[in-house]
Amino acid sequence: MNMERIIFLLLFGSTAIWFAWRVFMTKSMIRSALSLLASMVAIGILFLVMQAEFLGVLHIMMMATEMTIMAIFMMMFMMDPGGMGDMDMSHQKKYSSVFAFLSGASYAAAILFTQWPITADAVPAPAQQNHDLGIELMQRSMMIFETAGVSILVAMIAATATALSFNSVNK
Amino acid sequence: MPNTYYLILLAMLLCITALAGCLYLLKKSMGIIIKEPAKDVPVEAGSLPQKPAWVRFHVHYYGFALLFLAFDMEMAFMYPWAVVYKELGITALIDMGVFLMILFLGLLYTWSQGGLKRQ
Amino acid sequence: MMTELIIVLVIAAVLFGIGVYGALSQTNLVMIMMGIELMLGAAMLNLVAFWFYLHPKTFSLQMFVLVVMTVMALEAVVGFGVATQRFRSKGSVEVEEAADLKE
Amino acid sequence: MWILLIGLYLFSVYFLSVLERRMVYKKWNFAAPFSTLAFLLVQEDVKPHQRDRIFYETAPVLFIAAALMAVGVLPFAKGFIITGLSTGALFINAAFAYIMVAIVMAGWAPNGVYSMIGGWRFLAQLIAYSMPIVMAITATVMRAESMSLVNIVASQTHLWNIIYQPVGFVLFYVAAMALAFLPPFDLPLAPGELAEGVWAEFTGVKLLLFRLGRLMLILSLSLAVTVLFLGGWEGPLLPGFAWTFIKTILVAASFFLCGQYVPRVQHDDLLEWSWKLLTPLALFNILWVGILLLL
Repeated sequence: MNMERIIFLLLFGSTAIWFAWRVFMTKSMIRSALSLLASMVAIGILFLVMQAEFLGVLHIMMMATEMTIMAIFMMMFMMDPGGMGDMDMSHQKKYSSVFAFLSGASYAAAILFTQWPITADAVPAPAQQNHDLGIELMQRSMMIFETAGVSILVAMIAATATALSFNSVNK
Repeated sequence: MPNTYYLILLAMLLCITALAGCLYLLKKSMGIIIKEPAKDVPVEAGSLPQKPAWVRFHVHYYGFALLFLAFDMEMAFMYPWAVVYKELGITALIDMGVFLMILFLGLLYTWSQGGLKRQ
Repeated sequence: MMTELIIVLVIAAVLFGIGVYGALSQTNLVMIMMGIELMLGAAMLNLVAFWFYLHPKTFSLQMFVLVVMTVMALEAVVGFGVATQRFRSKGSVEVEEAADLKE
Repeated sequence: MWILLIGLYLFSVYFLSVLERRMVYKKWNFAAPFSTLAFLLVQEDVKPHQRDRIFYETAPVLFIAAALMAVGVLPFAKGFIITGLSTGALFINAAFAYIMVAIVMAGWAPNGVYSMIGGWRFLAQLIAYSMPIVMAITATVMRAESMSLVNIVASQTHLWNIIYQPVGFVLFYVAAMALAFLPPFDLPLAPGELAEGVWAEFTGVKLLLFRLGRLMLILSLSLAVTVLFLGGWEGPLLPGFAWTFIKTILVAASFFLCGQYVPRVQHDDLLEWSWKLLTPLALFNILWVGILLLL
């Protein structure tokens, strides 16, 4: 039991949940993209509270660009990205809320009825963590790492092939 | 101590926010805004804007944005690799070389399809 | 320790629930992707919690978090590619108007 | 000692603003920063109607916070660092990413055409400069075998990184200028074309926060260049912190000087050149450092 950690977990956890909720409750598209960014930053701070320093800082950094790019795609696709009109963008609200509640509740039940094998092992210092992660990346998980590279390549090719207009290229 | 570091950074953030908040409050206490016609309208080169600026907008560099989003992931793997590079030597160089070649192929594909042209 | 782990996991469960709600209830493709990102974020939170409380010496878990992060970015990339294509051909990214994909 | 450092920091911010003025108006004016400060404090707070209320208030705060957070992990002298975070090299990157978020928010908030175009242009600029900056930092991390900025400085005791990896230095320098939107890359503001773009709708205290944040951003970036490539506090005779500040001011002055003689770069051109030229160069830089380290 670490009181300080519990306080920070609850604080940033509730921040993450609040902003996640705002994502779907606001009419303005840019606001919802940046609320998602705020929620993700809160998740990154939770990583920092749990002393996964590299992952936390990396997550905070990656999400900034990812969510802002999401915002520009919103701008491109929506008639009214500022939410100034009164357009409803949701459907089947009742079923989805019931289904979301069921999935969340079953998830929570699974958490509460499991006996978690907590260890007493000390967490390595952040500098040691970076080193260990590098060793893991280069030795045991080397194939996973290269596979991730291949999947990034596939995604790049897929995105280029679908998104870019070829009219100008083919002439 | 990592935890103290995070607390210091959080305290810095809170201090800056508090300072900015103080400035805002100071500003608020220093006077009121006089309402005048066309004062609160965004600048638009002489003429009053006809409609709000928040409309559909074609962002011409979306191809670059997609490429960047995928290419950006490389650094998640690159930082831990860079930390252990000297220790592992040539193995690490070859591993990362293969990975970067794979990513560079994606860049070359986009290049060959005209994705890196001015839109 | 157990309480802390349960707190984190419940936070992740709530985030996951909100993500499911978003992915099911929104009509816009990009908003659906936001719901999916939230679900993946909850998964990452779970993984980090398991690493911290259960196996702090096992770095495969951190590696797994990196892979999930990659999946998150790639999902966004491919999703945007598909959305741009839909928008170019049909002029809309609403999923309710995508019934022509059935044929 | 800490008070001295904070005093030096504030003095550098003041000096930079004098220097920036010198570069534009060609004459020294040491009172100008104070008169600007007083003016901005009493200027009427005009707010556009139909603005996004939350973003309009928070964007300046986020901007100055992001610019200052980077200083939190940069060492001033041996043993004088606010937080010796062991992922410092990544943290400065993360802090600088939020500069872009703040500018995009500020561009979106006033619901004006000019400011919005400025904001989206800065996002294009980020897409252009982000890969070179990340890879240049990675190359310094490779040499130091650690992401901690103190270790990165310590690895340059014998040979500064500017000589060891000149390509990386050039990339980082250009990317830093693009990050601080200094003249050849001042797309989001573009006075004369966009009429101060992103900042056009901000008056009073908010503009003050933006201007101050910009100066602090330039200072943080010059400090980052000093720490990553110019050997940080290393130097003969003078004490460490003096060297850090001398180098930082020199780098900042060179930023201002370079910007004067280069025409403004369009964001399309910037994107194209950065992906066709700078990214392959950055990959080459990593290969170069990798081979040098193995020898």
